Amino acid sequence: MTDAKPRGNEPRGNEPRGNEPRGNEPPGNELPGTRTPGTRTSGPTTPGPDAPVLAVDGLTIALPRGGDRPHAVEDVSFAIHRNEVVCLVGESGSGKSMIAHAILSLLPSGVRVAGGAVAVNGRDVARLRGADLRAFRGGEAGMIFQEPLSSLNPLKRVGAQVAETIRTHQGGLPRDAMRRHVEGLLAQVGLPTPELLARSYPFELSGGQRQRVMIAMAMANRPALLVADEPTTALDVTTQAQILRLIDDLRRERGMGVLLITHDFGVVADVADRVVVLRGGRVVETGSAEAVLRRPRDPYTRALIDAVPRARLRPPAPRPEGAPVLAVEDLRKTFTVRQGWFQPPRHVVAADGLSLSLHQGETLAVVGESGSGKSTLGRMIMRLTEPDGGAIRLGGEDLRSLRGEALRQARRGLQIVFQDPFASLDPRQKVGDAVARGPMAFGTPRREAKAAARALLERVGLSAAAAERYPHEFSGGQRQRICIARALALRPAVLIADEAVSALDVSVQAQVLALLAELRREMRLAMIFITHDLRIAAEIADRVIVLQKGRIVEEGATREVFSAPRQAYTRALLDAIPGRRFFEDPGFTREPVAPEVA
Amino acid sequence: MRRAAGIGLAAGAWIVRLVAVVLVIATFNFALVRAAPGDPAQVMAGQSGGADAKLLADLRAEYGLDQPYAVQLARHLGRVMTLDLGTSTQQRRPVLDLIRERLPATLLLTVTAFALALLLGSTLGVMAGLAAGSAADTAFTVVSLVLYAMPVFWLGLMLVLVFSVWLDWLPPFGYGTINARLGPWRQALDLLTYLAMPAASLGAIYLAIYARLMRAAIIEVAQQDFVKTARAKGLTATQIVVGHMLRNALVPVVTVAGMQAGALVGGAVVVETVFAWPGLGRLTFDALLQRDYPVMLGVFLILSVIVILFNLATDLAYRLIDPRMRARSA
Amino acid sequence: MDALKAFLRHPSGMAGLVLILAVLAVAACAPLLYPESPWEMVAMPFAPPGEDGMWLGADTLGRDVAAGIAHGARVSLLIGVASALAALVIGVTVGALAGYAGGGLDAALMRMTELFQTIPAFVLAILLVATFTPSLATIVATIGAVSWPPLARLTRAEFLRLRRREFVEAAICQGERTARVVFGHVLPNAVSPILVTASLTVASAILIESALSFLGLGDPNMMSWGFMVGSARSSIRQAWWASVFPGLAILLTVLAINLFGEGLSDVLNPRIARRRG
Amino acid sequence: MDRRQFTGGLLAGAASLPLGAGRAAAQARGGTLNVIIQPEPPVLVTALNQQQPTLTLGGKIYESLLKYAPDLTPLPGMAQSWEIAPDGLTYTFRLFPGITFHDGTPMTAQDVVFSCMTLLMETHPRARNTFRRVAKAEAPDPLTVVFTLKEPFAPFLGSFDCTTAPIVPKHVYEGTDFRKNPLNDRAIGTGPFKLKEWVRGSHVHLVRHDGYYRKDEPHLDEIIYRVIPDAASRTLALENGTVQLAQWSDVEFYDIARLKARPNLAVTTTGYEYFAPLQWIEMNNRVAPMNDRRFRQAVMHALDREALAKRVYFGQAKVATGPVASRTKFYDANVRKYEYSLDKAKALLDEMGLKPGAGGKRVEIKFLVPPYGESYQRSAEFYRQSFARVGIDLVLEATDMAGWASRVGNWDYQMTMNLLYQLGDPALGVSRTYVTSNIVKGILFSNTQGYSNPEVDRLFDAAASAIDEKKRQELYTKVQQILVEDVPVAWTLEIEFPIIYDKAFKNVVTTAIGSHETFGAVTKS
Repeated sequence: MTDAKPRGNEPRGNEPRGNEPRGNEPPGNELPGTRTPGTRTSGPTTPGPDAPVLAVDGLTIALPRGGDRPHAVEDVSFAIHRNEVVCLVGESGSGKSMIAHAILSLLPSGVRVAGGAVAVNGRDVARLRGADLRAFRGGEAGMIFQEPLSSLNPLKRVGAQVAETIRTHQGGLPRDAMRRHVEGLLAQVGLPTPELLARSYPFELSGGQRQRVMIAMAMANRPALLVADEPTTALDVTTQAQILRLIDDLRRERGMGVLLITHDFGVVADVADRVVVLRGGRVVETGSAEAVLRRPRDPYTRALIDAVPRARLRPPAPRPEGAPVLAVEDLRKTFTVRQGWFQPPRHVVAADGLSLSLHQGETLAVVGESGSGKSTLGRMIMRLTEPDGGAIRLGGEDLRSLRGEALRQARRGLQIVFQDPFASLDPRQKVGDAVARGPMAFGTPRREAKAAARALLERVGLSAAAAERYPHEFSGGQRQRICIARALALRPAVLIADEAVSALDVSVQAQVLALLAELRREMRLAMIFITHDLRIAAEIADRVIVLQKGRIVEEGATREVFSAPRQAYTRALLDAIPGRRFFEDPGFTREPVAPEVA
Repeated sequence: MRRAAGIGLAAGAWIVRLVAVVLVIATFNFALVRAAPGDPAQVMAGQSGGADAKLLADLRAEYGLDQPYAVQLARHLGRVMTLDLGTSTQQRRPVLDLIRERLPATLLLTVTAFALALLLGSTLGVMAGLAAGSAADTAFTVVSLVLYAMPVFWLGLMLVLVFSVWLDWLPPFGYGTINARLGPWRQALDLLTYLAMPAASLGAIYLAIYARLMRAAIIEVAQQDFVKTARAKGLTATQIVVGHMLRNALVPVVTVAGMQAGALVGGAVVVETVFAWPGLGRLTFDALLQRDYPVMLGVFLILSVIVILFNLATDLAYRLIDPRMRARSA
Repeated sequence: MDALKAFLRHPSGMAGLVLILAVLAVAACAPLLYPESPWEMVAMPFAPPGEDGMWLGADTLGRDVAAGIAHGARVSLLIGVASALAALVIGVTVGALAGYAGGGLDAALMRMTELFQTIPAFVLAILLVATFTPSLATIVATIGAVSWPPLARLTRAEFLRLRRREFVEAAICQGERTARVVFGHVLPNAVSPILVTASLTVASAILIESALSFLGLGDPNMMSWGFMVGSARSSIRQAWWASVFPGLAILLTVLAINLFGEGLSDVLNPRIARRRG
Repeated sequence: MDRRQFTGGLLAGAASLPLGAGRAAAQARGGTLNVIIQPEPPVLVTALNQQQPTLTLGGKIYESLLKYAPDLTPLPGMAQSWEIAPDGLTYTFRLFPGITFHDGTPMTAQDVVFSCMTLLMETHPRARNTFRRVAKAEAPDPLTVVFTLKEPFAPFLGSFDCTTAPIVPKHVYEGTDFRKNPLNDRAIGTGPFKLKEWVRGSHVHLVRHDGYYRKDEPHLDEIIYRVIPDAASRTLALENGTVQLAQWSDVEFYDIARLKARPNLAVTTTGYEYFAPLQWIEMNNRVAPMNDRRFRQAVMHALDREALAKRVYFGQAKVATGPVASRTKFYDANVRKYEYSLDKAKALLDEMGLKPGAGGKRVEIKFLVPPYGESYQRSAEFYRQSFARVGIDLVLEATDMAGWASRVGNWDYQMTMNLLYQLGDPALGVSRTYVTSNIVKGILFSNTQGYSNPEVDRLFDAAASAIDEKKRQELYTKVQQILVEDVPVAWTLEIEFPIIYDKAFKNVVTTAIGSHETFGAVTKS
């Protein structure tokens, strides 16, 4: 309600339901100067002293006929050994998730393995049938998914769901023994009060707790292989760090092989022993994490790594003089959730006395985890959500006191770009109209507005011809450019970008960020950049506000906040940035692969 | 403790809602019925085969029809709250008694039809959903579409035509063989032969609805992540269907079942007419033709209460199925 | 255009469309096929199909069942469409007001809608028609009055959903006027599910009308299918054809509209699960 | 026939009847009779409600002083004999001894006086029309009742059938609110059968009254009245033997032929002589063009009543000639005949200046269809098609019972149809429809069409108070001729309702009230 988390399903759009149109967006089509990558960049994985836990050899997965490409992945080979974490990295549509599903023989109907083989502990998975297959799934190989909420049966207590896994593979246990066993497992994955948690339903747990339950379930039968499909994408950054650490700990403890699917090179940097980079269903590069991250051989890999936002901290620009364009004073907002006729309503504080000011040409990042109230702040400034108290002064005028036509007039000065590029454009409106509509609402003649719209579309990197097309003909990144054009058509003084790049692939993200930076300079825009991703905040903002539960915990110049955070919470957030140490410290190396546990 | 308190609060909310709805409906019914052309005293007198002014005046005084509407309404609401639904102008008996006599038949019919439709429909829907795309599934879809488009009264007539007129297997009307001296089992069986066709014709359309819903729900649930999780855990197909999919698929079915309660009760009026089933539906229709105001008001009220109770039942079922609902209140 | 193409490829939807066109053709041609009034007693009472020139037989007064079905098609379709339109107007108005205005108005309108859903619709229809005496106008108004709640709820849900959609908020932020936001962005995007539900409402309106006529609550001057079944019902042993064929006509028409509506639904909004209430 | 002879003949008849019944009893005793009852009666107390089903069922429970043979001559009921004083003012009835109510209390002359003069005066309009003419009623001893009239009223002796004057227990009703008396549910009468159980919506179970005053009666053990609202189901029930008796409109007319063909069923149209239901099209005489006699005559000509009888009533009706039914006393067929002739109808309409307009339409008239079942609906449809041929467009208006009663009672209609009972004597069942004094707003079954003719009023008055039968016949012939010329209503058919019963049962139809009779004499072989 209060804060939109980056929607997990956006970067995921790719996989098993591979026929969703947006999932098949040609990868990296906005990446300048890409060229067709070479085929296999490395041969089959080097055989270790012992047989690999997982051996994927020449795997080709065919998509149902009528899709935009015949194969989800082609000729993919890699191997995982005991006690090794291999990261499979790629953007939307790279086919990485299909591989994960193929390993457990969980491909959606219509999608099939067309060539190659997957062997786990030397056994060909494709040959497994019936009881053997079931014994393998959840026994030899465990799997966890991106969305822990939807991956758990919402109507069953989590304890029962864990117990079921044990019963299936190890046979029934006496009631008490089973309960203790389950509670022990839940304790192992770091859940507090396991006896209480076992009796809870998934909806009663937090996102991180749910993912821990999923891990407990996957680990219940001591599998040799754990397949984790984007396990942290839907989680907050601090939770993500914890879950990754947990997986790593368990791996070390049990010596299992881990296949981790991710789109985030930060995650790769934190946990991977070896990396497999996928693009459009083909492996473009494999190697040790150190080698791939530090010395990528493939230009695509390099582009991806370069695109990872990192705190390239610029010296702070001098604080502009004069009156701020926008001043927010003591904004307050409490959401009241009515729970029923007789239960006391629940109160959620989204803004507890927020104040900020913004000068022309300045960019302010508002960061926080989900529920911190950052999106509500943006919406309140836009007057999309009515604050309970406080003032919003735009050019000296209090927006809160405006109504009707006066408010409408005031809106020109203030525009917003939303997170979801697919929901932000009216599917029935031509792109040119979407851009021109604003000026026309303020009296610009149609012809003039349309011409301006075409020019703007060109400016944001689209062709003028785009004006006559409908939104569904564009990719996510292109749509976000259209949204930016639309917001700028009114020549606002202030632009609010609400998680504007969170739903995009990294490479696209980098381009859109670059565009925003350019436009800001060009139009001397004041910008509020709302994001959950501290790396992005560091990259674009002059100043940062850190929000927690509707309060500002820390505020200051980006460089200062990042290099010398004063608050513990800020520090925790910074520490949790995946791959931070790796990317910021060129000399940093991950500890070597731990010796195998006997 | 907390759960018990929650259920108590939920029950309280339901009672408040029931009372509110009853009051509003009572007022609404009252206004509507009084808006009708036709003087109930006239009908009562007219049906006596002759009438004169004295009889009319007597009847009006007797039933309070000579009072101002406001007074009549106030009296009506006051009585409704004390469960006094007045006296039938036609049958000269307390409306509550009339309703009590007819209620069991209607409940038997509607509950049987409802249960039959829900159980059979869900079962068929699960089977079709699991076999989606097969020939059997296609046949199922066609049959359920036809059933869904079938006018209830016509289906009833066709059943009578086939099973009573042509085959002579089932009695075409009635509510048990009268005066047959049978043991309890035989008697139940006897009643069943009378119940079969009315329940079938009333239930058919809902069977189709629930089956189609269930089929869609199963197909949808089958695509959900937790089913994938269950497969990844190594569960058998049966374990997955029974242990994970069924309950989740029931949620939309139960939701719709609750919304259908009103239609079910409405359908009962028609079915009871076709099969001479001595329930509230027939009572409604007869009372309507005779403008028996107290009976009409009473029956409409009770039918609405039945609908609310059906809603309550589905709400409870919903809570039973879905713990997320339990956490909230009504 | 895409939707049209997709619909043309939708087998059951097309089957429905073809059936609907057939019924429409029969309705349009009724005065040509059977220039005499369908009430005219042209044959022996209970003439069986094929005899006396009655290919679907004659009813208790010797009226041609086929002529009745042909003329009844006009009545059923007229009432079905008119009632659905009435329901549409009420439902969309209520739903749009509630969904866009929100707050107290929304709460009040929704309580009212719930109330209408609590009263058994068909019983309410009987009550209304009987109260205001059956005629074309009262029947249409009544069916409209009992059929609008689902449309209102749907419209409200769509408006609520769309009002929170970013593109609508963007339009507001761009300074577009409320009327333009509602009619330019919200309504057009809510149209397809509403259209689908409205088309299914036509089917249910035909069913309600036929049930009312069956119970003798139809307009006595209009030959409708429900009336034919109702009037032939007691003579079902003499003349099964007089109740079987009109009922079949109802079944086929309703089936056709349902097929068409679902086809439309599949094509226009695959997102909406086929849940009907 | 001289009056003394008249009474004497009756006495002779009275003496013979119990004997005949006694012989029948010797043949068979016991058995169950299942009867259709439709619609379900609201109460069983015939004194409180006089709808047909109430009378059919209540007739077994409540008895009166007399019965009437099919030719409407009185027979002994609970009165074994009676005398009429020569001045026609004093009627003396002697009751059978040993009559008891179902609760065991003896029935006495006091109960008769209370029933007729107190309770029925309050609750029974038809009885009120008779007993309001009584100056005083006395019970000189427990077995004698004496009524003294204010002025002579010839049909007085015709008012003692169990539907008009049912005798109720004084000790139950005296001083109470009759309609709300809790014992109404018990239905305490003196008839041969008493109420055992009433399962609403399903059936009414009657069993023999052991204290019945007629030796050996009743013969049957029990009668079960079954509520079967669906017409097809009712026919089926007769065919498969679930029920053994049906009456009035229980069975649709087109089913009767099929039932006649069944060897085990008897179908008769006797037993309706007392009611002799007569159907007509009622035209509001106040409204143009129906205020013109020529229009009403045209309606008579435009209607093919033979075809109506055949198509809608499947032969169970006969064309009516005028206001008095052929089975009622003082009927005279010698009146103007209206044959089916579209030309004559058109000529009459032309003559009154009602010329055909576009599409041949002369006038549009709203026809209020009585909501009393299929045959009314079908008749209305038949009228509409018939009248259309002469340019009269009927627009049918549907309504419910209340709407119909209220609109007809308040003269708010153009055209409708009606079916009235003759009640054995024109003074009871006919004059009410035509005399000016009975134009009473708000009252159904009065002179609702608003016909007024002083000559007709005078003739009806004279005939009601005349004592001499011949004189009465003369007066009624005259009035019939005038009325048929004026056509205040368009008489269509005398409906011949059937009584259909299983031949295993004997003595089912013995009197002019047919299935309303007490059934004490019915036996099962």
